[in-house]
Amino acid sequence: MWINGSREGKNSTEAVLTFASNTFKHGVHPPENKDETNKLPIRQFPFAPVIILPMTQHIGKPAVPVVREGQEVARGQLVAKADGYMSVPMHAPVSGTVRKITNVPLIGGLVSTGIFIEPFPFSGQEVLEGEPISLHASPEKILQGIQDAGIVGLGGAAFPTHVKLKIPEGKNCEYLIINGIECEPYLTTDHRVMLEQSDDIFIGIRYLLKATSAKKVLIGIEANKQDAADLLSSKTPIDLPIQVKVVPVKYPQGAEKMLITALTGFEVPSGGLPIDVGAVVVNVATTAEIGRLLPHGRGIQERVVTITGPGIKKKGNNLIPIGTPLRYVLEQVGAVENISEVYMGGPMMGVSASNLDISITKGTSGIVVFGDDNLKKIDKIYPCIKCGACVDACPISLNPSRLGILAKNEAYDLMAEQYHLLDCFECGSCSYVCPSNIPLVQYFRLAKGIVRKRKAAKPTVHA
Amino acid sequence: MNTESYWTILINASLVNNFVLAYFLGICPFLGVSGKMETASKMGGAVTFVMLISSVCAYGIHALLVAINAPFLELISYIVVIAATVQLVEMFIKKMSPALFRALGIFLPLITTNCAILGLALFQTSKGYDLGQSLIFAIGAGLGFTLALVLMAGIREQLEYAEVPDVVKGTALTLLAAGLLSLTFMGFSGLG
Amino acid sequence: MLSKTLHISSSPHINKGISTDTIMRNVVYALLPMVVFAVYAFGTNALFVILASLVACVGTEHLLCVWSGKPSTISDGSAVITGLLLGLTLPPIFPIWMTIIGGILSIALGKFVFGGLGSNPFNPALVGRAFLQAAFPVAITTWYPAFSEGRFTNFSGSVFAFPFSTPIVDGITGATPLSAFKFDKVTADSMDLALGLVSGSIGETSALLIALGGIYLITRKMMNWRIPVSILGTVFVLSGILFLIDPKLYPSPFFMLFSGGLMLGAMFMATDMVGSPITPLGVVIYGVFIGLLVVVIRIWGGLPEGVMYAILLGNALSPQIDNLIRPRIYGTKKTKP
Amino acid sequence: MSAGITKHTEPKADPSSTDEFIKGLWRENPVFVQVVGMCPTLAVSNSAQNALAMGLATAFVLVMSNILVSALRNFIPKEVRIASFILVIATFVTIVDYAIQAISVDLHKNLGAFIALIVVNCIILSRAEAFASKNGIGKSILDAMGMGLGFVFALFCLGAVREILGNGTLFGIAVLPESFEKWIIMILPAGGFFTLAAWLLLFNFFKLKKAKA
Amino acid sequence: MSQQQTISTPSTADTSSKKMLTAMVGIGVICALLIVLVYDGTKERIEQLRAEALEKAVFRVLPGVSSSQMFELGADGVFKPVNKPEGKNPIVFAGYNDTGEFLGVAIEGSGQGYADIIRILYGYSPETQTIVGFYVLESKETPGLGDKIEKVDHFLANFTELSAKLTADFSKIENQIIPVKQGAKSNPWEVEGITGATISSRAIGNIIGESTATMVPLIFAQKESFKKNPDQK
Amino acid sequence: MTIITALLALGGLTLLLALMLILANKKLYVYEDPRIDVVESMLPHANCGACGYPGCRPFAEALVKGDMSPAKCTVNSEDGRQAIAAYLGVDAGAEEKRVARLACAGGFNVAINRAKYAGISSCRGEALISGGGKGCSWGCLGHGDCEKVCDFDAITMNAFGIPVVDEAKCTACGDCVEVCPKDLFSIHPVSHRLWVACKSLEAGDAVLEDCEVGCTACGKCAMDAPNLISMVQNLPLIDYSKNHQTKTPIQRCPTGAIVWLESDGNVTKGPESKKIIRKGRLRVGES
Repeated sequence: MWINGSREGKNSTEAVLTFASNTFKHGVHPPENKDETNKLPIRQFPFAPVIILPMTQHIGKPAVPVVREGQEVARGQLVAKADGYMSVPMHAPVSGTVRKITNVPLIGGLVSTGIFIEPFPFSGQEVLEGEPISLHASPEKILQGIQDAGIVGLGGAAFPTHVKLKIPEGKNCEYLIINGIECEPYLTTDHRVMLEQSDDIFIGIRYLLKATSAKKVLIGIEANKQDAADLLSSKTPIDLPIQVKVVPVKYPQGAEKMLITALTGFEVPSGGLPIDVGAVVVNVATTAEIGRLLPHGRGIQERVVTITGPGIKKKGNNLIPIGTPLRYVLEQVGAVENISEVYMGGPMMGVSASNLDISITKGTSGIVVFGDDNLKKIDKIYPCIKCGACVDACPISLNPSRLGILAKNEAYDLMAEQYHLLDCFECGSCSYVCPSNIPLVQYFRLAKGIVRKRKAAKPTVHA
Repeated sequence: MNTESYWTILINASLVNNFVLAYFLGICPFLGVSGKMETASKMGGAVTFVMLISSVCAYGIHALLVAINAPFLELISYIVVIAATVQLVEMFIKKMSPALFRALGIFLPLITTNCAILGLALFQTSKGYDLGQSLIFAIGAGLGFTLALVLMAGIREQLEYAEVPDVVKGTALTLLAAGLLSLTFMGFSGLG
Repeated sequence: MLSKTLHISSSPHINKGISTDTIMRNVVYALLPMVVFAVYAFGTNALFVILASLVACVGTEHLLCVWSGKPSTISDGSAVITGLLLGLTLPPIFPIWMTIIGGILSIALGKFVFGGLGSNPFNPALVGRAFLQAAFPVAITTWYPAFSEGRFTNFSGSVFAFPFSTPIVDGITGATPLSAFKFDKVTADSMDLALGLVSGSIGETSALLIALGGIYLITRKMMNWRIPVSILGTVFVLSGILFLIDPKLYPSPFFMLFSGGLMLGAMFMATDMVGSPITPLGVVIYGVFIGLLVVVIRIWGGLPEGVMYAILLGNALSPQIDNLIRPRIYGTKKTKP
Repeated sequence: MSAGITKHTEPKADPSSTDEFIKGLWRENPVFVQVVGMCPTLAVSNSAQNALAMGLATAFVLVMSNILVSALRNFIPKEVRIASFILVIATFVTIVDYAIQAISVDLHKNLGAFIALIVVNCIILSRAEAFASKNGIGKSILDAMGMGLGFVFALFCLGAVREILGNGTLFGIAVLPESFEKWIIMILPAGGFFTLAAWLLLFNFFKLKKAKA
Repeated sequence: MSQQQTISTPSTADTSSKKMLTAMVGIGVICALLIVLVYDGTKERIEQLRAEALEKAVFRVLPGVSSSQMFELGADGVFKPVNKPEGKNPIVFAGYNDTGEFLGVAIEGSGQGYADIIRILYGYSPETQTIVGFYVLESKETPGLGDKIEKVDHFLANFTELSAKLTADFSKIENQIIPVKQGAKSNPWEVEGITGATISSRAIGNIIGESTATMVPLIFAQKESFKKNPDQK
Repeated sequence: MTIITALLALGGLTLLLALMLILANKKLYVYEDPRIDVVESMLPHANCGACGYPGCRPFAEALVKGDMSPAKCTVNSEDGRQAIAAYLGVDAGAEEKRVARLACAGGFNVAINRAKYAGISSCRGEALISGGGKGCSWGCLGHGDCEKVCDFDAITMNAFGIPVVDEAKCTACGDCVEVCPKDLFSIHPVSHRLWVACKSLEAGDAVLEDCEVGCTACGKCAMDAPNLISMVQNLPLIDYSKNHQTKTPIQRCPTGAIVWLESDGNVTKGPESKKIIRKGRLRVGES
């Protein structure tokens, strides 16, 4: 199923194509299921009858609406401003009328203020442009431009990109790593972006280089996207210090820390950031978005979303306006009658939607739908038999078996103190391999939340 | 009057006739302190240490009592002298090395009136060991005690998070595990 | 359309698809050839012993679940394995009533009291076996020669001894190669041992079939190959060294490998996931420890065979191993524990 | 946690003498309920005779030392309390040791060092400390007799089971048919652990049943 | 401090040292008196019982004996009659019949058994140069299994006439006594074991084998010195 | 002769021992107020922390020091408090009993579930998965984490999966407040009997779609008691600093979201509130 990367690489004649000597430790090989969509070009998606724009689409403070109910807005117009540094603004994805501003549900189960925009009947694709950011602008200016464009990590984390790109004082950025790994099964968003928006990617890299003053650019691509790697390395501008690196297929290679280890061999210290080893990782779609938006001073209004899974009739990669309701998306692509589970994101780390009234947000990298028939439900949970499969799978060498038992018994402090709970980034490898079907990741997410809460409220010791 | 080799004494005291699992000596601390691995190993160390002290004490007292022809005072002198000596050592450690005291000292009062200690003294006398043999015997017994305690602690730490039936919870569970451990130690029979 | 209820669950939403009962089922498959061979080698008596053990284990598991008001856990297959393994480690003419006691205790004492599957500190089958060994030392060391005449028609009086009464051994008994070596310094032919042409416990004689079963599980990734390899390797190397020192006093390493329950223990009992450490390095330490004990007990101990005790001691040690051997966490310095 | 709430509502009323006596037998049985004095309990309970002898020896020491401690309780300063108790106990243990030797050398051999180890049996020191040093002689005797008999009873329960199953006999008299296969494990150390565990399970079982009802 | 009056705080630092001293020493004296009383009272009977037990053992391993005398092996290799064992030297017992005739020597031996050290006593007759009796003094062998060494007839029969013949120059045993498995005895110096108690029975064979190898030549050489029964001087 | 040896030996031994103990007694004595032990023994040993101290002993120390009044231990019986006060010679103090209150009434007979949840059986676990399957984002998930965490058996889940607090048993320790992922619990003096049993920030039909007993933010209660109640974020906010011993606000509530909690544990709803007669579970997805 997974192509032996090294042999493939040697056959390739491209000069800059090299292989990572290392990959990261452990990891899993889930079935990829990418073949159904990775050949399909990106398709423009129509406007929904109503666009619901939640103010919390990123990590950090929600944006603050700057429009009133009843106001008319143009596509690309700023509708909400960032609330401080750890926040990004929102732009209207469509020209239309603001119908109401009220509470809307979010994928995570929380509720946030949302702007309801009813598109004009014949709203076009033209976008309101702002002040362009020149490639020769200062790093600060570029970062400000990135924030003003409302750009967040499009790989799924939705972390404000300008915050990530800000190199702390005293630190140097050696490597700019462009993440084109896309290790999640089913998803082909980044794959299509690399194939179809390579020029934007290179422009984006120029902005990023300027902003971070990195010495080298490494583009990490898994061996199952050889065509994208070939294309990018053949189109690499000669003046850029870019190296396209093809790495063996393995989950969760797309995770920042794993990717850094795979490409450079460095390990990001526990509790630290990539910049601690001189690296900054940016998703390839984010890079393309920077390259496309900044020269025109635009804000982000749409994103590429892979819609796939056994429950979808018209699978494909779609350029969907942000704020499009999930229900409308599924109706357009034709979901099967007995739709059962909908994940926003891939099947390994994506979130179950409990409600079809949520909207596509900046962080939605894919929608995977399962119907009743094709959902292989193993609902029988066995006790942990300490088989060690999770230990062999965990990319950060935790002991999920022990952690799971401790979590079940609510020994959260012990988990954090002795078993490095907080290093877990919930990649799901342990649950994926668990023969006893223990919801390990859910336990750990719960435990992490509680430990963080307790840490925050430390002073009072409570029996 | 005993010609057992040091090796035989060591293996016998630590494995074949483990103080806890075969002689049932020191069951109280075994049941009480084997809940956590860390305390168990510290307790083991402390017991071994006290065993060495009491072994020397017992050897001295025995010689003295033989000299003054008063064997009937053996038991009472053992218990009193050992208790007193351990107390003295405790104070000494407290003064000399607070770190060592924290690691060992808190267990010392617990150990003084422990049948493993007194048992050691009585056994070495009845077996007629000389000083060297007594010391080896003490080390072996201490090691055996530590081994049993630490193995038990490992098992119990795991069981802490198991869904043990209500009926079994508590001492019964520990005893069952101890029984199985005792069964396991039968494999060492005939060694030495 | 699209009004149907959604299902929500935590990520990841896909699973590798190997579940605990699949693993258990495959272990049973791997054990079946040995059962067949054992019945062929030792006759109907052996079949009765295996069946008794199987029924006792599965029945006890079911009844205890019912009694404690939990759903029955016999479907996970662990009780079947325990039953088969216990049966395979008993002598061919072991009384049925003792077998049943062993089976009941395997499940009740070895597993149930500690909270069921996954919590048992020791391998349940070996707990039962060790109890029987301590309770009925004579019966459990009364062997029956392999491939004897009339083994399919002759029902041993020992097997069908009246419950709680002393078994009366009729006919000939055989010595195992290990006891023959221990007490008379007679070693058996390695080839006979490998093929299982010797006397011994029901399922331990054919080293070849056991190895095949093990390899089947290893290739299906349902067994940790490091455990049998490290146990057998340690025994081979250690006894090899001893053999080189004095071939008269110490048996050949091949004899050590193929005789007694070593193969069965290393492949199917030491590999019990619950009782073995969880990390790759920990597992190797565990294996070496067991191998070491097997050699020590067999050569210097009082008993001819030490595999059972070695594995039980390995089980007892494995929490310690797990505690001490922890893989270095990604992004931490090596000095931290 | 919740159990603790009712803790201090114990009846403060003066318990009757019979209560003082009965509590040790059942409600506060030193072995089955308090789980103390395990070493001799397990070590010498491999036959009913040994168990009984050991139990009686312990009970004797318990009673005698309780009497002496109770009599001297106003004379002993607090600081040297424990040391004095140990002295008193060791004295009576020595006495018992010689007494048993004078009765039967074989019995003494069977009980081995465990006679001497009565000194460190937690029951005795704890009764001296918790009861005799605070109560009058009469009450102390009752308390000691109750506890002592409770200990004897527990030891006998263990010894009887172990001897019957392990040897087919009770007090050396065959109680099971000749053809009975002896469960050797019962007279081995492991059997001691298992038997005691089994008794505790029985106690727990009834306790839980009572709690549910 | 006024509030403290309400509770019975045991006075602490103010107890005088003198009171503590008198209390302790007083109790010590009481204890000493009690112990000595009992010791003196039981001493005679205990010694008598012990002697009886030992005599019984000696009589068992030396058939026909009715009185015995303890001998101690000095560092110089010479046996001397003693009444009480002193130090660490090996002890043997010479046995005499009613008429005071020397019949043989009871020798103590010990070695590792299955569970612990086994201590045995065996009788040696210099006359016939054979082992004539055997008795287990102390063993912790598994009851019902290892303790067959004290009970099984065919095993005990080994020791009615077990050859401990010396070489022609009487310097060492001609054929060391060795254990063999049940039913395999073919020489008079072999100890036939017990199936089912193999380890324990072999241990006995080995203990006797090792013990005889050192003791028998010494005893045989000094057999004359045992002949005089000091009791009948 | 033996008597003399014995007397000398044992006498010497005890003398030595006594000397040592005297020495130890003089050198190593540490004074601790003995009253702490006594007071601690008078406390309930619940170690619940409701008094603000990590356990009963630190509380006892504070009592002895006079930093605290015995009444702060609300778990203790009145007699117990008086006993401590009498022992320490201080005033027992008066502290109104406080209890935990739940701001949701949406049992599964009245509130819908949009999605079927599979995973660990705990509210906190379910809340992680898209906030849980419940239609109302604010509502009780009903796995009973609060029931499990309560050390005093004061919380029981009723027939419709909603926790009910036993006022008599509740010690206001705050464990349920901490454990509820939807923050539905809060600690209130028992006298706060006028109570809003809903936390939904939605208004109007959006509320009723998910739950029949939710607050629709109609504002009738605020109109009837304008000084006492104000509407904040689509919910009535009761100003408990005013006189709140009145049932007026509940009279016209159409859903029964604002209620009167009786001291016997019953809940009184206004006469105009919709009657709930359904006993069974609402089908998942139904509204």
